[in-house]
Amino acid sequence: MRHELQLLAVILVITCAEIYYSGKDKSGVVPLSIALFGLHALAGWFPIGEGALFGGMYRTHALIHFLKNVLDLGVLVVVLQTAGWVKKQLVPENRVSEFYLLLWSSLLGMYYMISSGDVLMLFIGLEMSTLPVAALAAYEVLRMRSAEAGIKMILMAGLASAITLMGISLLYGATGTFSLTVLSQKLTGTGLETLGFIFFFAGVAFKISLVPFHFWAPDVYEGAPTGIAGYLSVVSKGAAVFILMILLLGFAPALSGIWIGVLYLLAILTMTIGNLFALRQQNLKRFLAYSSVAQAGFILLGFLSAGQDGRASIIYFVLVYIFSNLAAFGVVHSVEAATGKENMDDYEGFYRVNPRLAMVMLLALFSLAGIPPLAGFFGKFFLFMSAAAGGYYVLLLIAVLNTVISLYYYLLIVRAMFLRKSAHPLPVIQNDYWMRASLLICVAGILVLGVSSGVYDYIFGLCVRL
Amino acid sequence: MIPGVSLIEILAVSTLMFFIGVYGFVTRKNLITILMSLELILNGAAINFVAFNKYLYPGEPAGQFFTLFLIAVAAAEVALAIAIVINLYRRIKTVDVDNVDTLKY
Amino acid sequence: MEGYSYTIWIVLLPFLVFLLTGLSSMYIRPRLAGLIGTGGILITLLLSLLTAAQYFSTAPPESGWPTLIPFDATWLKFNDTLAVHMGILLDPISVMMLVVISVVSSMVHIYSLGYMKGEAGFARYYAFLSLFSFSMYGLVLATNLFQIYFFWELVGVSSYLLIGFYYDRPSAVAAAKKAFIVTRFADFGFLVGILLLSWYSGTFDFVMLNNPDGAAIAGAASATFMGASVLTWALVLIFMGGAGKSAMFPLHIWLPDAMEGPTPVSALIHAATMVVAGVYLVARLFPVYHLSDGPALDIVAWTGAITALFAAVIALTQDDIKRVLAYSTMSQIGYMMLALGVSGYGAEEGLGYTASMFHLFTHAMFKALLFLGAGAVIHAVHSNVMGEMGGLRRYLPITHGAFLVACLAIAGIPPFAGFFSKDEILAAALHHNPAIYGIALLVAGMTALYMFRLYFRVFWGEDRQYHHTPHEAPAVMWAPLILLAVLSAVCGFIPFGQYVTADRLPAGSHLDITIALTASGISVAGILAAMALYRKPSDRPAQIAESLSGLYRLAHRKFYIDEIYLAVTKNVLFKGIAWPAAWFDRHVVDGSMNGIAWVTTRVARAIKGIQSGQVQQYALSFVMGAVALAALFIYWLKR
Amino acid sequence: MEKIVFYILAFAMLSLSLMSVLSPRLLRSAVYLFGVLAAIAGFYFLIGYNFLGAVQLTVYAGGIVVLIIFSILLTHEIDYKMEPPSWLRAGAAGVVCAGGAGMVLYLLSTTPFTRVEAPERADLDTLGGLLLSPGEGGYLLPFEVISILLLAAIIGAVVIAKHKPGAASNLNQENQTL
Amino acid sequence: MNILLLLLIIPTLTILALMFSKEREQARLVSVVGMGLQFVAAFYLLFAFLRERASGNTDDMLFTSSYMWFSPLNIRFDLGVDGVSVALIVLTAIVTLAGVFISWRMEDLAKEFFISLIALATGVFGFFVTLDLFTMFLFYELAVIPMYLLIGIWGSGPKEYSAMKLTLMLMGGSAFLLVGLLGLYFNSTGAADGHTFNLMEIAAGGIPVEAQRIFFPLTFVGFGVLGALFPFHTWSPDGHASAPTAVSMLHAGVLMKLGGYGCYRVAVFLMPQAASEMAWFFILLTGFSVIYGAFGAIRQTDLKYINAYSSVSHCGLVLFAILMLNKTAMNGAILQMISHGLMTALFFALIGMLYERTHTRIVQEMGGLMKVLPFISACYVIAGLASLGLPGLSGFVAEMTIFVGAFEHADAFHRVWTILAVSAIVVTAVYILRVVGTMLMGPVNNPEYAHLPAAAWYEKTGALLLILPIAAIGMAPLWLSEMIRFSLEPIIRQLGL
Repeated sequence: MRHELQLLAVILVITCAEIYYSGKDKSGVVPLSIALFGLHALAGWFPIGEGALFGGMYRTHALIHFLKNVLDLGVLVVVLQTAGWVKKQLVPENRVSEFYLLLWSSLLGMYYMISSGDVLMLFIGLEMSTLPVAALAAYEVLRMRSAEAGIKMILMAGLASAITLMGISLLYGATGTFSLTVLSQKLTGTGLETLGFIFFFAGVAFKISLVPFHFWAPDVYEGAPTGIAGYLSVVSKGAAVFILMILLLGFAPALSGIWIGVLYLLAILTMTIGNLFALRQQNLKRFLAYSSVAQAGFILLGFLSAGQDGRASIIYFVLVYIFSNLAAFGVVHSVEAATGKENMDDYEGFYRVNPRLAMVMLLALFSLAGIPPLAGFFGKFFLFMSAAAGGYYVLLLIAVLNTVISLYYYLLIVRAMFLRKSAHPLPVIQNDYWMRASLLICVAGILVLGVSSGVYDYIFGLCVRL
Repeated sequence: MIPGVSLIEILAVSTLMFFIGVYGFVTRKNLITILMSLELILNGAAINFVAFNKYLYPGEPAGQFFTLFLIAVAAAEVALAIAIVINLYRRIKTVDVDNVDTLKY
Repeated sequence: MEGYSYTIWIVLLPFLVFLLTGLSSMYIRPRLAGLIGTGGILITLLLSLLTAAQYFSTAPPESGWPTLIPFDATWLKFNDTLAVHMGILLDPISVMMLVVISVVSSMVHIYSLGYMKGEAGFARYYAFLSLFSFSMYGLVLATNLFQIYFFWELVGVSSYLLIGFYYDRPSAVAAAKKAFIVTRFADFGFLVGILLLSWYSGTFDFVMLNNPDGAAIAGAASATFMGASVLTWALVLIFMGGAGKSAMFPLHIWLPDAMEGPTPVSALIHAATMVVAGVYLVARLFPVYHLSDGPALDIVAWTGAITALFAAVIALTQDDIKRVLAYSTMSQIGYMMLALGVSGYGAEEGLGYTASMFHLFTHAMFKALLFLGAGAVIHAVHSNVMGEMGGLRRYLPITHGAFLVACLAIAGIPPFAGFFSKDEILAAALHHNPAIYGIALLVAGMTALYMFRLYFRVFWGEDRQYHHTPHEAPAVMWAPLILLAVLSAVCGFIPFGQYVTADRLPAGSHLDITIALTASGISVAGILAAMALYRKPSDRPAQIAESLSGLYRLAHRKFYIDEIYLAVTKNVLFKGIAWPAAWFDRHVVDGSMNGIAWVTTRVARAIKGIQSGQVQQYALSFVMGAVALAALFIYWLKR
Repeated sequence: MEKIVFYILAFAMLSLSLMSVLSPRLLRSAVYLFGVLAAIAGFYFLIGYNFLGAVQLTVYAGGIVVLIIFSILLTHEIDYKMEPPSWLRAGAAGVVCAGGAGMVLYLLSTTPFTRVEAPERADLDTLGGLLLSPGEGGYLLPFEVISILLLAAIIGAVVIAKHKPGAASNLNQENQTL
Repeated sequence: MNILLLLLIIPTLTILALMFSKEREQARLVSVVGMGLQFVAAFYLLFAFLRERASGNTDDMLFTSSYMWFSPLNIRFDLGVDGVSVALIVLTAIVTLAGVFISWRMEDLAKEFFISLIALATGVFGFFVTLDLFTMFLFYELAVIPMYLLIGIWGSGPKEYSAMKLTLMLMGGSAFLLVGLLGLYFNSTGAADGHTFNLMEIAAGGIPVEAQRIFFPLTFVGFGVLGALFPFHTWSPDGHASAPTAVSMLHAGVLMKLGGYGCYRVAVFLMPQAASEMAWFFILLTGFSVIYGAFGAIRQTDLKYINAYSSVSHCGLVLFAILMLNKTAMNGAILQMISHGLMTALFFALIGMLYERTHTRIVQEMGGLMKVLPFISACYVIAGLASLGLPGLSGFVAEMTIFVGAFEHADAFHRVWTILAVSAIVVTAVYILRVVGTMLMGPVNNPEYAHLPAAAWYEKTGALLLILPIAAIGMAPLWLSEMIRFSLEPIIRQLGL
């Protein structure tokens, strides 16, 4: 519970700051927020005991704690990346503190979601992690695209939560309980339970953006402020993956006969459809959206191994994915902030003008594509190992062939940045320190995570229990 | 328990309401009516909780509480959604869903 | 073995000279390179003669002339049984070949100092000559089949380089290419033959293979493939290699074109040494051929006979002096092959073998002489075409004398060298097969005819309009001519049967008077006919040609063999295989790879509509997906 | 008696929701929705969940529907009529909904539910106690969390919907670019 | 420290140093020094290896060491070499150094060029020194990816298309490979604790035959794509044609060897039963591609295409020989890899030099270059002769060993395909001599050619670096052949022959 309280404290301090600053220039809120959140993220690493509170509605142990820390890391990077945008855009509009409040309340929702020992808390956490983000997606109130993104997100989120509710109600009807522990003992896999489970699953799948529950994602990513798109694609998705992992592997082994099939099917669909759409994107944000849809498909492979290695591979991949994807979003963000351009053509000749940013982008894309010796390679490799451990070689082959397609479109951007020369290249982009720091963190993660095995070993050790 | 009314009858009502809501959600042309359909869907699910609680597991008011929180969540959602819709209306002077498809492919 | 260790230098020295002149060819004065090359070959000449003297002066033991292996090193191990050795094998024929090569090569080296003077790439020329000498020595001294193949290819490439010496002449380039590719094709057969033979016998070694008890080749002899023993197949394939190098019909087409090279090269490579490598190969493996007991030797004999006749007919009609000599070479090598083919193994039976080797020896001398002489003529008149020559005996007395000796030798007029060797061949053929004998006799007459046709047209007849008065070549050129003329005149008296026989036992040489008379008679007839036709310019040759127009044109155009080859390669290989292969690769194989990419992008474009931007459609898909998934897993994929 | 009431309520729920979904006039639709929500509240009262019924009535009927009507009035003329959906979309939606409903109902009807007999605890005292109890079966945590959720949602709604001076000029630019 | 580790550290440090180098001169100097050190280290390895062997060390792998990496999955970084890998390491060092020399005049983004080039080389070195499948796969991909940038940025012609095609096809191959490798891992029983990626442990434990039947084709095709296995070879002509000189050299010379080496070391070594069962099918493919590539080369007019198809033919021969599954042929396969590596690198280097001067690669547009560019032309002739298997040059040794080995199978099928493959030597002669005849010989057909600059010192150094080993192997092959032959013992044991 310490984690949640810390964050709540941060939220409260910012609220106070808002009051303190009212009527004044609020640019001071930005460093304050970043510093506070940095402290919070740092403090999160203090070890914590395991146990349950509120009659089992809240539970925690080392792994859950670690997952929250992973999410913190992602949010920290997002906060750093958005700092410039916040200062430039939100401070004049006087909507700074609210931005952070919304962002962090959604993070708080994720904490509760992951820590929930009960379907009710899970549902509330899910909603709480989604609704503020919908507001954030619509945060650039003056842009039509942002409004459209917000409306699409909130409508789809509403539908998803409604379907989830239907599923929960059916599960409740079948078992009479909301406690996950009890539920896991009572589930037997009857038709009604299957139905309830799949409806429930659709809600989580919506957040992970699995095909066919993914349609909102590209539109929202494209329309939302870039930082929020990064947040959605990484933190929000990561949290949903974590909860799915806890639910399926921890609480629904009785239904594994069903969900393995579901995941098998959706993994194929998600990878393939995501890739096919990503192939022909011009807008980089949209492109990254589809790529992250495809990446979600790969993550599903980690669920197919019943052992510790499967869970470890999922968490590890999400961690790696946070760094890789946020690095890419960071570059897109800084280009967009400086020039307003976000099309692939605009990036032609990028390397010759902004070699460092281009290198960051290159590393990020190669990591996403799974090229050694970057972290993404290891992340994907371990996922593939999980699939192979389960004996799903056909799926594995499809997945690996999909990585080839994905490599194709990642290389398209590399092509634009490195191979092409442009008559009208982008100007030299000067980033602020926050953005640089965030990119540095990401690059360090991309480079170090794979080669040094410590992180993986640590995660593996944590995965003893869910 | 309503004397003479079986569980399945209540569930039938809720299920039908749920899917009527889905139908509305998919077919209505106006964002606000879509939100209204969403309310129908949510209420369809809510009735389920209540009915199950009442008919099958009366010992614990878990279903009731769930519905309670559900209503709160729904309220929050609708409030936020309407805010976004109004903002959209400010932008393009319409809340017709057909005009909200500039982001695609 | 002791006492022969210096033989290694016979091989190594030319190689060192090659490296030295080759690497420094850009930097040293041409003259110096020539002198280094000539000096090197002269040393090997001395060493070769020393070897021969040492070898033949030791009286042979009871079992016949010994096989000595003074040097042997493992070069490459294929597997536990098959290993390639590089070594030196001395036996009568290899020592004889040493002498032939070193003598002719030395003469050519010296001769070239004059002939090639002032040519661009003089140093390169000597480098290549050294490379060739190295390869040829390596070839004849080979201890095993694989070593022979090794050097076989090397002489091939030396030949290629030397034919293409004038590389800025397209015809020379084409000729070089043709020579290499045709022989390469033959070597393909050779290689397969080696592979077959070595697989069954487990060795490449000549000593093992040639062992008269036939132990090594028993496996190959007993296995059969398509009606013949594998041994026969192997031997025929090996002979294919020999036929290619020795320009046997139908693999002969490269040799006439090879005359594009400098004339001394023609003398060395395409007359005296390399082209007889095929004969040497068959002789080297003769015990195996003999033991194979199949049609292999008959094929050798008939190939030789047909080539001899065929080439002689063409030689009658050619106008280019070097081409006449080239066809003559083919014809004479055919003779040697024929002799090998009709040979047996014992003292009397083995006459053909001895005769063949003898003829090889004598032919090397007089054919080298002929070429060098022709070179002197060309040097003098700057043309190859007989029509532009005539009456040269007055301007080139030394050349004329030497040339006449050579013509008499090749025509088989006693007591010149060719008479003796040819006589033995005819004798052997008569013993074996009258038909072949008949052909051989006919060829003997034709040889005399075409050689003297050449002789008379070049040295007699009337003067032409020369640009400047032809004059005798310098001493470095005529000295070798004289030396070779002497050799051509006298080397027939060597008692060859004492040294070179199929079973290694010395045999007395004898002269079959009937055959000798018949053959000499026919040759004389040929000479007389030539004299009648060509000594003075007349239109009789043209009339004869007219009356035989069909045959004449056929022979003049070399029986259209080149055209047939061209048609085959162009239409079958290039248009029939290469072009379709390339097309297939571009369009079908590569096309299918591109097709996959194309289909992927097409599918991507085709399905873009499902992301329509309409949130309600997303919702519909969402619900539909959830319902369909549920239905699927409740009703169909239930576990 | 209760049975009849239930059927009346059920009929009201279904018919009104259908009308709400089909009516081309926005305001009427909202009114029908109100009817549905009220009927549901009635149903809650009927089975004795009075607290829930009250909440349903206040939050939904009193809050949400008002909000909806408010927004309708803000964005439309009163006599605005919606276009009917395209027959393709309607057909597809109909098929999916009918299929889904059929499957759910079939599964529900074939599942043998067993009632867990226990004394019912639905009185306001118990509920209130549980809502603020941090222990086993208590709902203090979700109660607190949902308050944060509501707070966040309201902040979000306000930030997005609040009208800003000086926005108009930007707005025009945006419209031109669209 | 393990010397093998040094082979990875030197290039890595070179890359780091390059990142901090400023201008072109500095970058190329750093590269030459780094790769020169690598060259020395490789030869030191060779001598150390031979010394070990001479001192009676008969272990399968020498200089082994093992570093645990991801202990939960038993993923280690295992190092070790045998004669085969040592030979290929030396080859790589030679070709890389030559490649750096040939790229001396790189103008555009020189620093980045050398970084990518050396990154590629690092991948190759890593591939050859590892003994476990995981790092092998890692280095395999590491070696492939820089190709995209190298071709795409510094290439010519349809470079974007070619780069993309090459990368995708090779990665497609690695997709199959990955499945195969994971299959091997999960079917391995050799390690004491669970599954293992270590080659020797897998080999010791064996793979069930049913699993072999599934994973052998995947692995073989996976590696085969890089080894230009028909019909997955089409990346090669386009890729080579578009790549800059040094990249073509490294790619054809070294990178394609990864395919052959992988087929040998992984596919056949670990799955011997499946290999013997399925060899016939791949023999059909590879034997066909030997002759097919050669005929394909005849029709080409672009020098690089000719060489690319020639590589298809020669690399087909490598796989063909490996599939013969006997010691002699495999020995030949390794020799052929080395020989082809050197000679094709030489070819590409020379083609690059010619292109720099004449600005064309079309054979028919050139003529008589022998006269104006004697050094380059002579080297070209040597390369050509090596390619057509002239004795005294390395190609002959390799081809003959292969043919003798292939002939050890006495059945009609093997015989016929072997003879078919042998016949390629004729076709090879045809296209090589056509090029030499048209391009180098004949009259000078373009007056501008009279003023072409002669080869510069760095070009000569590069070319000689390649020619010397070609000749050395060609003349004295025994030590190399024996070194490799001895190292083939384990695979022969595996095959149970």
